[in-house]
Amino acid sequence: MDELRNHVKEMLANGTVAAVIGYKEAGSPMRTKPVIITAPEEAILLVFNEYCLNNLAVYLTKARVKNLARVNGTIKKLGIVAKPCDVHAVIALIQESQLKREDVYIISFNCNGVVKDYGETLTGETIASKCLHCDARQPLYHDKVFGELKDLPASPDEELAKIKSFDDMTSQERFEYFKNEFDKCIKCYACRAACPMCYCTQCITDKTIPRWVESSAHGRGNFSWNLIRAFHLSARCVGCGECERACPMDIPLSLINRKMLEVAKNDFAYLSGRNLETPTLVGSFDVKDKEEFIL
Amino acid sequence: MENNLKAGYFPGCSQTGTAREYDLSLRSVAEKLGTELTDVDDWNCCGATSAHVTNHTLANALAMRNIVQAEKQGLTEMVAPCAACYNRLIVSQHETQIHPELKKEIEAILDSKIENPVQVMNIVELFTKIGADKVKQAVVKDLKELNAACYYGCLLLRPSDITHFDDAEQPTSMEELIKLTGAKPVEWNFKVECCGAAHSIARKDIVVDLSKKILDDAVAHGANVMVVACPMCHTNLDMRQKAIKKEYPEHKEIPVLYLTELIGLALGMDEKELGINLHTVKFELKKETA
Amino acid sequence: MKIGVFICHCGENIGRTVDCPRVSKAAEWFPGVVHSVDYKYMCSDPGQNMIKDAIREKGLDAIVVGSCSPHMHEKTFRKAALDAGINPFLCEMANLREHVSWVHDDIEEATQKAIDLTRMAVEKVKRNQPLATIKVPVTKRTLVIGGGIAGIQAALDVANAGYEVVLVEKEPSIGGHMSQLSETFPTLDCSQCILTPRMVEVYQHPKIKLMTYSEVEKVEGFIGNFHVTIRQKARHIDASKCTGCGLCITKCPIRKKAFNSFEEGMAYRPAVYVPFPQAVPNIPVIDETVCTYYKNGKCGVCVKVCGREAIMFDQQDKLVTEEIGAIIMATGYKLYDISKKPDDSFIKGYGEYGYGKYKDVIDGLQFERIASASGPTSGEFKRPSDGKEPKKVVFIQCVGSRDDSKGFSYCSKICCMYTAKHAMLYKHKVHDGEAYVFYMDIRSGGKMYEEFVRRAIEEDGVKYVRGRVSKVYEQNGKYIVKGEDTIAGMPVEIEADMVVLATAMIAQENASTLAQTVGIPYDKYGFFNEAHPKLRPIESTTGGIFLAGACQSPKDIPESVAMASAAAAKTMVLFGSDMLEREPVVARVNELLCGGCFYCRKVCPYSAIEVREIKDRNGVVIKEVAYVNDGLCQGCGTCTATCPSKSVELMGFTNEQIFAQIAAL
Amino acid sequence: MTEEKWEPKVVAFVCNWCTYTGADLAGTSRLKYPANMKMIRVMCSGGIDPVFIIKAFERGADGVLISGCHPGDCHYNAGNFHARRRWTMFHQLLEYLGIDKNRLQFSWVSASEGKKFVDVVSKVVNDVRELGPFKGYKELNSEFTAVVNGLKQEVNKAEAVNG
Repeated sequence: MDELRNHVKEMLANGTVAAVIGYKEAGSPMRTKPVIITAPEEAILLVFNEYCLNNLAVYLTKARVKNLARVNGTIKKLGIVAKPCDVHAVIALIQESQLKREDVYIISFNCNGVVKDYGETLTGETIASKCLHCDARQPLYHDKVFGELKDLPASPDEELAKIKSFDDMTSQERFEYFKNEFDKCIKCYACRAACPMCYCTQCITDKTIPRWVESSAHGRGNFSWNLIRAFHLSARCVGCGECERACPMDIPLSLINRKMLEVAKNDFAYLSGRNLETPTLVGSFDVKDKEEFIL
Repeated sequence: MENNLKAGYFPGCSQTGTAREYDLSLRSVAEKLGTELTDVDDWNCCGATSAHVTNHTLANALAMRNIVQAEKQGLTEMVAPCAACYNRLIVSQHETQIHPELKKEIEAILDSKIENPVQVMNIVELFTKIGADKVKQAVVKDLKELNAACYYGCLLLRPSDITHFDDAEQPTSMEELIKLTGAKPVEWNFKVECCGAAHSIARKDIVVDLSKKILDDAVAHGANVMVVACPMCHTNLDMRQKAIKKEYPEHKEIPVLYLTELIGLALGMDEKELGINLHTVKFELKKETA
Repeated sequence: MKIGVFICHCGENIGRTVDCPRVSKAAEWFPGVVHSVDYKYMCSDPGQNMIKDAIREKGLDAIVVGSCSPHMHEKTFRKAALDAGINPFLCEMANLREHVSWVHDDIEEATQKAIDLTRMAVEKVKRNQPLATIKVPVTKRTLVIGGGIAGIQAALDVANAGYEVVLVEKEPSIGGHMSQLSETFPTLDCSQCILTPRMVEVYQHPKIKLMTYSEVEKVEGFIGNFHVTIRQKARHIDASKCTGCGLCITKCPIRKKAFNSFEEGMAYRPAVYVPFPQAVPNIPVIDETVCTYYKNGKCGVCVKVCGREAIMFDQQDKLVTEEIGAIIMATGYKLYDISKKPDDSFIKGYGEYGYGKYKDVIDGLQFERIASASGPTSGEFKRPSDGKEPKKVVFIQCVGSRDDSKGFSYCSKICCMYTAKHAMLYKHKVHDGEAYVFYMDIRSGGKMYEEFVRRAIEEDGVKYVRGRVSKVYEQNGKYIVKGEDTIAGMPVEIEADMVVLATAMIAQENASTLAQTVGIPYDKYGFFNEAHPKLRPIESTTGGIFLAGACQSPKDIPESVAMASAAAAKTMVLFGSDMLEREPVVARVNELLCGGCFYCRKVCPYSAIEVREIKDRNGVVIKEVAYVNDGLCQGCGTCTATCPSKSVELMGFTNEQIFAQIAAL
Repeated sequence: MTEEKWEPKVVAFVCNWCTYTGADLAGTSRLKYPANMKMIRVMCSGGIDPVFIIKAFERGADGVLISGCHPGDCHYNAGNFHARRRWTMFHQLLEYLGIDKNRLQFSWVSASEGKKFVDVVSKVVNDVRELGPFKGYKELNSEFTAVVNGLKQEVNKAEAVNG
């Protein structure tokens, strides 16, 4: 922890970064919240532990945060404390031209997992489900890395099992299931706000000429919103799970996002935000892409 | 020895009869190379010759039953040393993959799902899998006295879209293998020429002519031994040399070895251990090199 | 908005299964429709006048014509709309013939569908915006890629019409494959003799800029306005000083190292060389890969003998950019090299014929060189292995062509003719020799072609055997050709001294890469695609790029020349006006809403999306947004579907229009 | 539309160059296919937004057909390759969310494949006919159901809280 604080302090002091987005304790040692540090002496606030649940990459595209980096007509680096899985989001944002690699200073950790929810001790029971299928506990890209890898509490991947179990259901049963889940939606768009990849200037759902998505929270509007959200994130979603965590109605959005992650993985051997060198799945193609579903 | 290969073994009918020595030599060589061969339980006919020319579904069902048996044993790889067995198994796998209706039909016949996870290998592929390095390390006897003509026949290579094994016209994989033993492969014309196959039984006259042509070309190009990977080829090239001699008294005999026998010799086993004494045309290594 | 609906009977064609009066009656009730009629032939003059009169009299803002496919008459009705004073893009069509009356029998069903389609068109047209055709200027210069006979012909035709031409050839000399040929069918006149004067004409033409030993590296821009980057490979000879005396060539000590590609590998050439004596330009090239100087810095004999100090070992490749209005692709072909098994999975090779293994099994071009008076044997028939005169030669046709399982499915077209020619040339020189031709069919369509083949058979006694060859192998210095005579129904074996394979003409190496560079489609074999197989065989689907010769499909010399002249004529049509008009179906970005993810840029097949920087008052870039270059955009709309925030629209097919159509279902 | 006389409603989104022209050819060749399908022309299959499909279902379509040029034939070189990736993802998402795969079908139909166009349309219409009206989505359209369900849930929740 001290290493992190000292490093951030130094980076701010010597002007390498204009600000650092990080985590600070929130009321209890088992709870954190995001903080933006601009002064070296504030670095003492920073923490990093298994309660750092937020994906801070979401702030990188916000105009107010970007403005912090704009000092005297030049652009300085923005620092971000990112779990290795959050680094995927940073990489994906770079690939989508939302920021430049040289404009962001990634401080990451060799990650030993995070909890599902604040206030719980990290065990096989309480570990976040995304950690169970983590493919990069060490950051793939970073400017500074801290921490040592320890064994991760093991637990079966229930999310995947649940997704697989849908294969045995009929279309109608699945439709019913998701319809009922989507019916809960109140169109608060917290999922969108929490998502680092939802950075559009104006979301498709807010477009009125033409009206793409019915804005009312009724069956049709809910179904199309959730479907379009999932589709727009297909092969872009990095699987951080923030949307589900943000959802006040407990709609199991991860079941859909994870499914689409699996699709991209199985059909194209593609994981979003892993490699700056490879082209993004959307926006590129291979002449040999499979197409057995096409008549 | 670490990283030893474990593979299923589908003997097929020939291995228990006319090609007993092929079975014998394969098992000894495999053991020596630390490869664990597990016989497919309750295996049956591969569906060759009479089956596949009379009843398409039956022939494929026969072959697929063996695959399913292997699958049930948890095998992921399986060697079929007989080229005909190899061909039937791999073709049936292909057929069931591209024809879902046939697959359904056969699944109904076998009362079992076909997942097709078993990779069928021919004998050459088995050695490739074991690894050239491993074979080379195990060689104790240099077979430099042998100028070998490698004969592939037809079933090992064709149809190439399905077998995906070597060049169907100018194969070289067997040559690469026997080079490891010190034997010298000869460059010759009829590596993939027809030996007459099952005509051996009904029309011996055809086989005599075809096989003679193959043997003569091998001899003309300096071979003193032939290497085969198929019991049918062996029958026609070895056993039929008697009939050839009868028809063409000037015929110069040439011994015909199974690939496994040749490798066995290089690994230090003797002719008897490998069943070479059972061949029609006798073969022995020169004693002083022993 | 006042909309007029016009329903056409197309004589009986629509009227028979669609109750047209009912459709027009129904359309009267569609919101916005103020005028609806039906008529026997809307496309006829009276029909069009009916539309024009209605527009003028009823003050219509937009029209919907329910008739045939828009591919048939959209232009007609748009023109009518324009004549009557409304924007032509406020005209939509409902396809009531191809998509209704011709494909449905039930009058009730068909009429209902016709009403639905008309309603959809009405809903769409309500949201149409008046668009203006886009005008772009034309640069009146032509780039010809490839200096074979097709490229030479095209360059000369365009240049003689008074327009400038840049002719790019990747080899050190122009001439192409035709310069390698001995004689040509069906006249047996000497190939070099008819080609060389044309090569010289190109060289001396004031309007032609000849760039040999050069390759096209990048093509940007669009019809009338291409910016082309050409790489001039280093010759290591100062072309402005070289007089072509050839002393360096004769003195170069490297004699037996370099594969002579002009002689198809049957001879060697020095490290400094011109491909053949009549080369244009007659300026040598130093081959870095074999020259001793590049290995150890020694030798330099050429430097010593050159009186003009033209040798430049340190010369570098040069990139040149040219402004071009039209491009003619004339990159030609190569022969299918069957000795290797190419990586492409659908080519299986022909190992059984022993090409590459036996020296005396050769391909068609190698035979041309043997038969050529300027070739490695000075035109005497000597087989490559031992220089003896072959007394029996077997020619095998369709090697690699017309063969689904091992080669290409297509017919290579010229092989029947050149094989007959080869056999004839052989018989003319080796009178006691025997020539056998294995063929599948003889395809000799063309002026004097069939007569030519008959002459080979009847006058010169070439023996034609119908059947395939299964194997060629060597036995005691002879090549045993095993095949089948399907007419006699017998297997045959011929002991030959030499075997000539009529290997297929295939697409030039890297043809597909070049096609991607230039931006034209190509088929699965790598041949460039024409815009329409029958009606637009000279144009590629990309505006301003034309095709000539064997780069499009196998062709003989007269066909290539004809196509080259046609391509030249096409460029002149283009150059006939100073400005080009284009349909305004292009994409437009809403810069206010664009999030700058640039997925549009990644998917755009034409690189038409550019980055526009939005700056604040201090000049600091605060946002980058997409911007569509009208000149490049071809209007596919892939960007619109990819854009997550729907900030880009395709004019004429806006999302609003499509939603309206869906809503009107 | 009354229950006993239900006819499937199928929408096709097709590209201008291949499938639309192929459909024209089907007409010129006087081939027959069911009248249930209505076509919306776009310039390229690459320009078909998946939301169009959702919109079609919202507007009461029982099935949707998407069709463009064969890979390699695209008038715009690569539009259909991008489309193919998009569809690979989208059709699996829809299937996962419970929309039967026969309700949304994809095809390549070239300008010369009038016959194939007819076969594809007939197949899609038949498949959709077998599935019956797309009740699931039509019910979504009833705002009332949604509101009622929402209220029911609230009541249940309240009951749960109050014991």
